[in-house]
Amino acid sequence: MTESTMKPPKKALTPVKWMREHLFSTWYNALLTVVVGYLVVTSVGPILNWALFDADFLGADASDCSGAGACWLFIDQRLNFFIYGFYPDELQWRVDLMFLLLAVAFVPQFIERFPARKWFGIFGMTGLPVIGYFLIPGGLFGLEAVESTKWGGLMLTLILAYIGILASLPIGILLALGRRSEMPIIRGLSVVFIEVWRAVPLITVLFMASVMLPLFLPEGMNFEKLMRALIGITLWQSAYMAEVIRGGLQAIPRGQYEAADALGLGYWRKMGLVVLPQALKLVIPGIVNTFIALFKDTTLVLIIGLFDVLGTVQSTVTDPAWQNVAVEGYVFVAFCFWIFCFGISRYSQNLERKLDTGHKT
Amino acid sequence: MNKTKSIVLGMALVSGAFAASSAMAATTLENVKEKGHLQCGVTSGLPGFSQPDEKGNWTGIDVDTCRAVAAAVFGDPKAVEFTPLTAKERFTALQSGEIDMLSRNTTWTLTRDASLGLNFAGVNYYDGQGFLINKDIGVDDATQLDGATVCIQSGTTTELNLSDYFRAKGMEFKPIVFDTSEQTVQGFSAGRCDVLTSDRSQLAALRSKLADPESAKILPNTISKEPLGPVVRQGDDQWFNIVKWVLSVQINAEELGVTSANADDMLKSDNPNIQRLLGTDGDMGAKLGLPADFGHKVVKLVGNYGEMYDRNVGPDTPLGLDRGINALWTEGGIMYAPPVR
Amino acid sequence: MKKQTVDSKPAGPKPWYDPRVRSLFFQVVAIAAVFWAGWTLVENTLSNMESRGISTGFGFLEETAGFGIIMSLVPYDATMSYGRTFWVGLTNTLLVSVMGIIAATLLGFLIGVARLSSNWLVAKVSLFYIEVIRNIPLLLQIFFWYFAVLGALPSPRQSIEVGGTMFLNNRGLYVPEPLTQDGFGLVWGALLVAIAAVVCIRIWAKKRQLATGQIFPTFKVGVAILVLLPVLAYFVAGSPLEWEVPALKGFNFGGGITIIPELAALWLALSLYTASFIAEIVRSGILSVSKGQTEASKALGLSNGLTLRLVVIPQAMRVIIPPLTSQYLNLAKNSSLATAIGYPDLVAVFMGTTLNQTGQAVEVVAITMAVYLTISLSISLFMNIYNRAVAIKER
Amino acid sequence: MGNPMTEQTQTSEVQSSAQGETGKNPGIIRVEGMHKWYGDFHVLKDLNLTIKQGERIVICGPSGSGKSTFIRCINRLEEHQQGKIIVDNVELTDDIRHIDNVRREVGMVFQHFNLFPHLTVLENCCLSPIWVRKIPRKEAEASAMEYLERVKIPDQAHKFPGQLSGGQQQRVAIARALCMKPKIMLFDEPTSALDPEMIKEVLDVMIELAGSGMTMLCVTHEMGFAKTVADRVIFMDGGEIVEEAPPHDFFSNPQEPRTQQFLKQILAH
Repeated sequence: MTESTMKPPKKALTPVKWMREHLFSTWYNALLTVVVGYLVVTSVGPILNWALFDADFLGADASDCSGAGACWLFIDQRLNFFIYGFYPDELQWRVDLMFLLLAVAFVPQFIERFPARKWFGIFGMTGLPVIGYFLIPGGLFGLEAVESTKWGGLMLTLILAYIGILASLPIGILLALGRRSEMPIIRGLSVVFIEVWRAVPLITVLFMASVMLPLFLPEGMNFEKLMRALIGITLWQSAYMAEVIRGGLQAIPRGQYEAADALGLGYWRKMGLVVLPQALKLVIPGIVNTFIALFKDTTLVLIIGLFDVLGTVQSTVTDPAWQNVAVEGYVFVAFCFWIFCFGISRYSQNLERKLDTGHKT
Repeated sequence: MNKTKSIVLGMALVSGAFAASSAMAATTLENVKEKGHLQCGVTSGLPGFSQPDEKGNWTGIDVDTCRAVAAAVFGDPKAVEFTPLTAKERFTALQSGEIDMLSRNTTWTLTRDASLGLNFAGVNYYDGQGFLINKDIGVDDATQLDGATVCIQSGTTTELNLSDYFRAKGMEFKPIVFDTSEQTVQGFSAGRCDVLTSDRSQLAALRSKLADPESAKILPNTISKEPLGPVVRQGDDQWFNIVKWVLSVQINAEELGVTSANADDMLKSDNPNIQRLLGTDGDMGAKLGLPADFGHKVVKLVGNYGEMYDRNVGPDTPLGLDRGINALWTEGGIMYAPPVR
Repeated sequence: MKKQTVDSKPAGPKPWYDPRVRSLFFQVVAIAAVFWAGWTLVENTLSNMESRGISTGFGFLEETAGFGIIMSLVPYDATMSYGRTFWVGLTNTLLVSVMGIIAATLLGFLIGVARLSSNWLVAKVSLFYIEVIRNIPLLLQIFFWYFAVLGALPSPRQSIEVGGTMFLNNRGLYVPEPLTQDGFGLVWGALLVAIAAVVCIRIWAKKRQLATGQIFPTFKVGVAILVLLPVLAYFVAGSPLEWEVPALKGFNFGGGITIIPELAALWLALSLYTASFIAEIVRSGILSVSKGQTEASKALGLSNGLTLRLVVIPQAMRVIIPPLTSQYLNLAKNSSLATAIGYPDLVAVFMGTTLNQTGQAVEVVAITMAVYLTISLSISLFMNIYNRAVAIKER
Repeated sequence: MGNPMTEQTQTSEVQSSAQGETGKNPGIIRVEGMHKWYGDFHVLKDLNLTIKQGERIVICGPSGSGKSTFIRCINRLEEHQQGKIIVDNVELTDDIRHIDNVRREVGMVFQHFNLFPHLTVLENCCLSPIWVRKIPRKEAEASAMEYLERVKIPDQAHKFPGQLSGGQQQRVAIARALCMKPKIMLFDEPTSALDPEMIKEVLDVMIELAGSGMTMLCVTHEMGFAKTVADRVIFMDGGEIVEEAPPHDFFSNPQEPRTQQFLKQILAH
């Protein structure tokens, strides 16, 4: 094959030409561009002014806010409360340590070539909760105890979402296996469980867990409010998890099952050694997406009176010392959630793309 | 089978992360003692009644009522954990045993007493429903409120009273029902409604939360009776008595002039009423299953009723509420406690 | 196999090695465990309720409710029963769900298509919308629309006016209510005639196509007839429609139709949020139609518009429908967040106030959950039927 | 994939391709000095080719030689960047009206059939006649049935593509293209996605079609087909037309070393 020395004819890519191609290719495109452009330009300016140029960042209290733009000072002053809730100041290093460990476990997952990143992930799923279990509530090893009623803010949001997803994983796996089981009764029970939990709104689940769970339990058996919320979240989440995992199980070709059977593996070995490892790898993006959904849904706990990050903000925006800071508060929370969710969703999209190509070749 | 087992196992694992308090079927007092603290249901935030600060320290008259019970049981007013509850959740939380007592500006009514499985242990604040309006609308009597939009908190007697009142007066109204008092205030200050209705004491508290309290005023009308007090579950008379009598002790202490400041000195008092109150004479404590000096602990560590009132809602607080009918019966009010005898 | 064993039954495996026996055993155990757990639960609950003196039964549904509700589609006042509050809540839930589903679908399709637009600006703005909206919790968005926007609206006396008939203020949007007078029957009649005419035109257009190949613009003509005929009849009958224009009475506007801010905020937030998910579904649905299909269609000489309409969309729909269904389910469930801003939906009215007044948590929550289960199953069923209709037959 | 193939324009006696429809137009397809790039990759290099009405051309070459890209340029599924393509007197430019006109006259059969899975066989065939040619449905269906009979599957008319075998699907695809009554048929490796036993049924249809005087441009590896029906065989490699000759000469006496090597490889087994 002879190497061509010819270069493609240069498409003169001047801005004008680019605009004609991408913005004004037809009359209706031109119209759209003008209308949308107008809307964008007229809205971006005031928003930037409000959020940046006219905003107040420094100062000590409400009087330092001019009122012309956003009063970020309010966020700055209350940041501690938004992150830790009522967690005692002098013990907050424990929470910080957990944040750090969380970052250590999961930031490598975003870096393609990080050495042994798999092990960091495994640590995040196993070691981290164990450390957190001792560290956050305290009460052992000379750590001062901090009751769960004092937990709040971003920290509570993360705890709820993280434990919710971890605890629902094994239940979800069992339910997914149950739903694909050949035993009609097991299958039926799994289907009913999954469909019922998926049909009801989380808020009713939380409400039930929060006030009615003790009615169902034998007298004298009782959990803390946070614990009950977690049980509710976990059961609800496990139904969604089951559906995600079922998708993975279905994607495993029949041949894999048959090969495992042919090797004489029993049901649990077949699933545990052959099917599940493949299926779970396939559904990682799905699990990550469920995690994002759950993460956003944890805000609902404010309705049952837990102070998650939105709850802490809501309870402070009515503070008479600060005026009209509701928008700043909501924007702050929105930003926190957006950063997390957007980052994680990008990660899962990358993963999906990788798995996709991995499949085709 | 495997599934059930795993669910139980999974739950147990999760629950491991949190101290699950459990106890055998026992009396509430035993439960409380075993836990080492009292679990008390309060509002999630109402200045003067129960309100957490940034560090999660609760203050308010309802909070002090709980602290008094803790002081009586443990001799330590700090042995309380507070569960913030919305109006909707409160009774279920008590019925289900999640909390040991409810002290959440709850109105004593027949239905609640009779069919919710609850017992009201007394009254720590006599209240009545009133209206908070924006001064702009130029109304100075509730009878002029025909057609008004009214913000209320969900799950309260106020919802019912409001409806009764307007119906009786042949007036129309539009109710906007919120979940928490924060949201109610937010709705009111956003201009969603002309009127905010609630117990008058709460109105004062809510008004203090407004960005500009001067822009709003409380109408003179009182449209209902709202005796507020602590609530316990039915069927545990001992516990019922404890809560009832801790409150009575506080009221009696005020009547007898015993305060937290002079409680120690009063131990030497030769007034037999004071002696019985403070436990230097008789075995009042034992009858309730409490230490003999529970009265002394309550007054010394939390204070008498008057102190509790002044500290939280009295004229010198942001709420600035006069004693009014909450004054002792000896001073023209209706605060009257049965004798400790 | 030897001859003699043919006659006698082959000796089966020991029962505990027989997969059927094992499976039966597991299932019996499972069902026993479930029954045991259920029974314990009921037993516990009953004994707990008894020992705590909580009343049971559904008698409370007959009792007088005694509280007001701001908005109801069925006639309601405070003298009616708790049973009625249930219907009020249910209809309000259904109203906001249906409105939300319609708006989210329209908006979602629009944005999903815009995302694939050749117009750079439109595509980027759509992308921005999708990435911002779907990564922020819905509850927060509801609060935002409710409190932040509500705060920005004027009080009733400073209402924003549109032609003296429509008013917007922090109590809601007030629009005139049409009251039909005598003679309005003619308009209804005209509408019926128009519908009949459109049906006829469709049949005729098909016939003509069969005969001559001409394609008649049925859609445009049909819309024109549906609009023009009733309008004509309206004027012929002497404008038999009176508009009740909202007017300021006391503190608030009276008369007309009111869209309360709670409904508006909830509807807006639900639609915008769900639309961002639907947009992604639509986009991936359209992208899932293989390039070969568009190529084949173009090679046959079909224009871009026809390719989209006849080839791409019908195939994209079958990819879109299943995830779209779950978005509809989510929207219906998310409407329960109404309780956070005081829109009187089922959760707010029935599981909120009613539960609180009666204290019968178990009954009320059970009814509420049953309702949501029914709604979910109905949506699934409906969408499954549709899905089956558009499904592609495979060998 | 994708090098183009062109023909060496020995036939560049370009007759300025006058008449559109009637009889023997020596240049129904004319390609002149055509180049195409994907980014910086030069896929088609200076292709020149003239195809007369009724001529049957087979294009072959190793994979990646640009055969498919070339054939797809002819109905503008791919754009070329330099040179001219004139089909039926219409030059292919950015003008959509020209493109639509050309596509109406050029039928195409794809390697992977590309039938519309949501329509029945009959609907597949009628879609374009009804919407583009504006033919009454009844007529369109009648003529579609004729073509389905010609490809020997009239009984499958009401089935969906997913219910047919690959060979049947490809025959439907041919019928679908024919329903537009095209002047030119392009075949892009029509048999390479088929099982061996189905190849014959498709080739039979194509041979029959060739016999009817249709102008055909066919990318295929079926050398038997080429020997039987082709007027000319074109060999492409590296985006260039390496050799073109009548089939007899091409197979028995290839001139270029690359052609010889290619033939050796495919005839070896």
